[in-house]
Amino acid sequence: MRFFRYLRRNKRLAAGIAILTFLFLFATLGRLIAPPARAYPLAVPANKPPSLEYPFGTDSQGRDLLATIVMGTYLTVRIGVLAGIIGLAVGTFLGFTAAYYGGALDTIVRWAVDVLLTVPGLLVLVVIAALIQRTLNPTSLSLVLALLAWMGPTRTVRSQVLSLRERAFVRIAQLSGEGNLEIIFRELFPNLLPYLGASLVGSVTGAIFASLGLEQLGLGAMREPTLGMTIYWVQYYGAFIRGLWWWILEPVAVIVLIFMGLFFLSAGLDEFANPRVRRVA
Amino acid sequence: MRAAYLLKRFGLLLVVVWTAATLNFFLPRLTPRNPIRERIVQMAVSGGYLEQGIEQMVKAYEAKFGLDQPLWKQYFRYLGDMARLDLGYSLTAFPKTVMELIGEVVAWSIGIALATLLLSFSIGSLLGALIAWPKSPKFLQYLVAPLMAVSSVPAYIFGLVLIYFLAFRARLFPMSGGFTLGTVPDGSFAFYMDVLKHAILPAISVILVSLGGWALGMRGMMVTVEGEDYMILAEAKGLKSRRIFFRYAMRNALLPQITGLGLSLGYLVTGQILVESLFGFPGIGALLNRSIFVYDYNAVLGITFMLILSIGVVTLILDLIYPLLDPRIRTGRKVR
Amino acid sequence: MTALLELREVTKIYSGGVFRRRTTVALDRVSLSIGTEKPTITAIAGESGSGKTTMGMLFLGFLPPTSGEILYKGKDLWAASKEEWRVFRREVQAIFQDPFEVYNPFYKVDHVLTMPIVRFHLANSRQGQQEMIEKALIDVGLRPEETLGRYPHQLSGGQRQRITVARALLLQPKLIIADEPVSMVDASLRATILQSLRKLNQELGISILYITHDLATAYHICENIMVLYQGSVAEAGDVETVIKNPQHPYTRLLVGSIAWPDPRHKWGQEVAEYRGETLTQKTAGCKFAPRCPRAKPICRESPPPLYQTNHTRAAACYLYEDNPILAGHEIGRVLSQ
Amino acid sequence: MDPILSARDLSVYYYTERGPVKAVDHVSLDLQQSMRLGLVGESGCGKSTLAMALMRLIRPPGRIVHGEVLLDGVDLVKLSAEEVRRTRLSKIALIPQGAMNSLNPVMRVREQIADGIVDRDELFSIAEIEARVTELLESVELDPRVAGMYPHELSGGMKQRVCMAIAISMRPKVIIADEPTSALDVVVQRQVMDTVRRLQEELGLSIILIGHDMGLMAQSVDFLAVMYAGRLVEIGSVEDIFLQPLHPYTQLLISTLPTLEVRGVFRGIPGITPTLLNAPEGCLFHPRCLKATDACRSEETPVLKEVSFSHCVSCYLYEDNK
Repeated sequence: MRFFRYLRRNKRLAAGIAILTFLFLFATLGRLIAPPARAYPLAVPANKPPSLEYPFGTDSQGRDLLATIVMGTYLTVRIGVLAGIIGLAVGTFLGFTAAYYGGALDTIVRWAVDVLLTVPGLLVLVVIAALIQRTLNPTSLSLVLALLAWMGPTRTVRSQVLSLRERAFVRIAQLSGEGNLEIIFRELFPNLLPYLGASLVGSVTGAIFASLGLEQLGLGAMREPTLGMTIYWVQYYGAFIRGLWWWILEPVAVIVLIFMGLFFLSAGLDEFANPRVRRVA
Repeated sequence: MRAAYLLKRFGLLLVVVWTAATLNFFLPRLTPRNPIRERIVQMAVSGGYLEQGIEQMVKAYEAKFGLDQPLWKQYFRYLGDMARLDLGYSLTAFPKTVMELIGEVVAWSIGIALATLLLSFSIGSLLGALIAWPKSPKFLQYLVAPLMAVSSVPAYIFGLVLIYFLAFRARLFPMSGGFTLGTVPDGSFAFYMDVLKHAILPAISVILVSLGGWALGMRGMMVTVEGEDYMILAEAKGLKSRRIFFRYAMRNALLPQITGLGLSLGYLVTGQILVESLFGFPGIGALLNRSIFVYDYNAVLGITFMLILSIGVVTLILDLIYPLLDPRIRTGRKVR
Repeated sequence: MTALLELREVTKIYSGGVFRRRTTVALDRVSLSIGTEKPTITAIAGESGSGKTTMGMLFLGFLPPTSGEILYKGKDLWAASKEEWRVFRREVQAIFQDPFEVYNPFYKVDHVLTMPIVRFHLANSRQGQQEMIEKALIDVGLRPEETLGRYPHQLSGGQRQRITVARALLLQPKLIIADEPVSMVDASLRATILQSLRKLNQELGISILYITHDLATAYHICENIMVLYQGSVAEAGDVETVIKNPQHPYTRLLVGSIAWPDPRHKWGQEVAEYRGETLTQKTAGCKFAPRCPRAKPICRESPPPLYQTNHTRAAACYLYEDNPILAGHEIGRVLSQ
Repeated sequence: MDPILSARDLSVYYYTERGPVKAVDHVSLDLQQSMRLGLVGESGCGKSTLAMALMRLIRPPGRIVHGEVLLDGVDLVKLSAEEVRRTRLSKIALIPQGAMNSLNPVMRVREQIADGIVDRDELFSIAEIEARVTELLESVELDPRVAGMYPHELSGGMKQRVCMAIAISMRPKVIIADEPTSALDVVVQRQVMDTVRRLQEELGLSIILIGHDMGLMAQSVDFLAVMYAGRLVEIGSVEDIFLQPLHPYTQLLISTLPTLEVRGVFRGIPGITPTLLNAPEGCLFHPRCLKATDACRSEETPVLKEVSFSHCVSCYLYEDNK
């Protein structure tokens, strides 16, 4: 299949896809081995090191860490993906209309993006989360994150559409009787796919980073076993001093894998979008 | 050309700061219950030792927010306070003001932030340039993959790994805190060495992560620059390899790096806060973490505002420096 | 008789810059009409910045004029109804300069040919559509089996440019705006494409506006020529009259600079006395005055009108002020319509 | 007397994933003292690669596979990187193609002219350099004040003149001009070419002018070499090439050119230029040649032979000549 041949050439994309597929399998098949119910406190005896019975060991609150990490991976990635998709959808719409129709709308969008990108997203999130802290669950957390995930895609889409709009093939499309909507969806959209892909991965990475950040500051979905909360409890219960090494390293390992997978995926997509950069791999 | 450019950048700063102040003003009012009032009641109920301060504080807050006046009046007075950097009182450390709280810890944060930023930016950019430069030693190429891996991970996650191996297992560094508990911060040399020992791990975790980011950014830019026509002419002029590397390649590749610096300030500050909260290093991050923990909303709002303000100011400074480095912005076109 | 498409005293000003309105006058009160009786090939010649591409964009309806009118069959194009615009789109087509930019990299090259057929319902069946496409490709010297089904990056610049000419063949418009159609194509293929353009004109009766900076090819293929300098008409008329015996000082400089591919026709000396590139200060009068060796005081005061020096040529230069003045929109008189 | 610069059986291949691209294949040519040689051919025929090879500026994945480049008797291909660096600009200089961005955008013109001179062994005082830069700018008809300006403040023609000033800054023996005016307007192009000619005569330089514009060649050079698909197919005086072209490709090329006398006659060259990827031996033009014979379709590549005084062609039609 042509796609696999391309993967051999674009090693980064291959690495990204491989890591994320592994995580996907881990999060889905894992649930069969370690049902989510064991990911909540007092489900299993506490502080057990990894053993045959508890492959990932257990934590001080009596959670089976395998179930916790499996559930955590699913929840954290879902938060990121949900926020990223919403961000991308809003960003694509705003980016397209601002760039294609231009005028006042374009200036407003451009200024809004410039301003909001200067303001670090996490700080605003801290304020929001601190105020509505009690009611946060993973879904509402991802909605909050989505509030600040749309600026990146808006800027990428807008700059791409601005450059594509001037291209001669758009003129030829107009000369062939194509209306604005046809041009947007038949001519411009397909060329944007690699950029949309890379920008989606960017927003998902940003959203996951923000969710971990909030949970580190104790503002996440306190009752859910997301990866960020596991890290929070690791510090809260002083896992270091009590030598519960598995409780520390397991969530860290998975988080590192998630971010590396996303990074290689976005690097691979960039390469796909402009192959010239690859020349000196 | 220059005046318009400066006006635009200064305007951006004003709008950023205005947005931050507006968000800080309206967000608490969006939620049905006002957390600040709720907090005062909660502290009053916990009673006892705070008895005599409570009335005075409630009156201060009433006056402060003038809750009886129309919203827009409160809003303008609030903007006035913000303009004078009067962030109001801390709820839990009353009568200290938020500014005082920040003042106590800001030196720590600035110290480590500047050090990590300068180190990671300079080492990262140079490393990235060398990796992309065909004449540099071959082993550098093998650094690309690890740099990529490291630069994708959030700094404080990396910090966890460092704490476990270097602090917990190898006992080389203290596990947390800004200085050994119990020592008196007397400003002596020994004290500073102690602080340095505590600052090593947080600094390394931030440097390693951002170093990778700068290196990869620089490498990409160098690859693009090497394709430019002026590089071919530079070589055709028989220039020495070192001159071509520094004066032609790096000089041009650095420009977008500095723009990148401006754009990533928000990310760097956030990273710093999380690392400080992980290590308990007594900077603004730890203060923010503690304020959240004790529901001191005024402090949380104040700290957020100050951070956004400082980022805006630093961005403006970078925008002022940039034309000095890139003549195309400094001098407009004279000849058609 | 009303012209198919006419620019009447059209000016186009681009404005940019947020704080200080930097305005550039791309076109300054220019008129030209494309008749319906005899299909003609008219060259719009000028250096970069002369406004020739802007003129092409105005003719194609991609740019509204800042002042003056664009008349399509006598009616103001920009006041026309949606339906009239559809007919206009069908009758006025274009061939662009860069054979790489004209193709959407996402689709095969066939997309450029099938799109107009579908949108303008030129064929009643898929079979009919395929036949039309293959016939058009053969007419421009391309073998369908070597061209169709390929992606743009798999074809050479020459092949791609010939496909856009085939596209024009398919649509059989009344007017084609060809903006530098051969400047990015190799010499050997240039002749083939110019041959196809001439065939469009002579066999299918399609008028062509040939926008170029290359006077040699213009001399070869066009009947009329209009020379632009910084947005204004310097000289216009029959191409042989203008090229063989240029009158306006700028046209003389331009013709004198042509590098004729013939060792016996060496560059003369007459170009030497023109002043080189000077900082273009804005002068009230003739725009060429700062560089013109024969500039008179009046040249710097007011812009020269068009003087008709003989029945097939007019030049906007005070050197010929004893000739009758030709109003801007009457320029058609010196061009064979 | 022996030529100032000569290429002997020079081949340059680009090693891509799908095999070697034979950009320059067994090319030999001589450049006499103060001669103006034009190197012409369609895009992708390898003329720019040949130019870069003459200055040993070939970058990976390209490599000079075999052959010699003798400059003043010294073979550049055998020199060490440092030795080649020294000969550049002092003996052989380049006027680049991309006039628009051949100058370092963040460096003043003065410094870009001076650094080529300074990077040699002898030391110069600030005053000496300033005087030299002013003298060079005046020699290319530029106002000395340009020295303090940045490239983006100059027009296309002025940038190209700065590149010329750089090229002659150390009185080289040979100048290679790779399509110096391709990005310029007709009038500016003429003025720039006049300056090139004046400098060539005053300094007695030998020039190789590379380009695809036959008209420019007719006006600017004495001898013309025609390249096709990486090989030299014909070389001769400008009059010989234009008036009595021998090689079928040159004949077709000349016939496509617009002339003042005859209007409206167009004859293109059928077919498309061959790919240089894994190019076979033999004459590469035979698929498009109207006079192709069996010999032409054979394996060996026709050798460049002198058919009349200093007019050589590599084509089997002239095989029976001595």
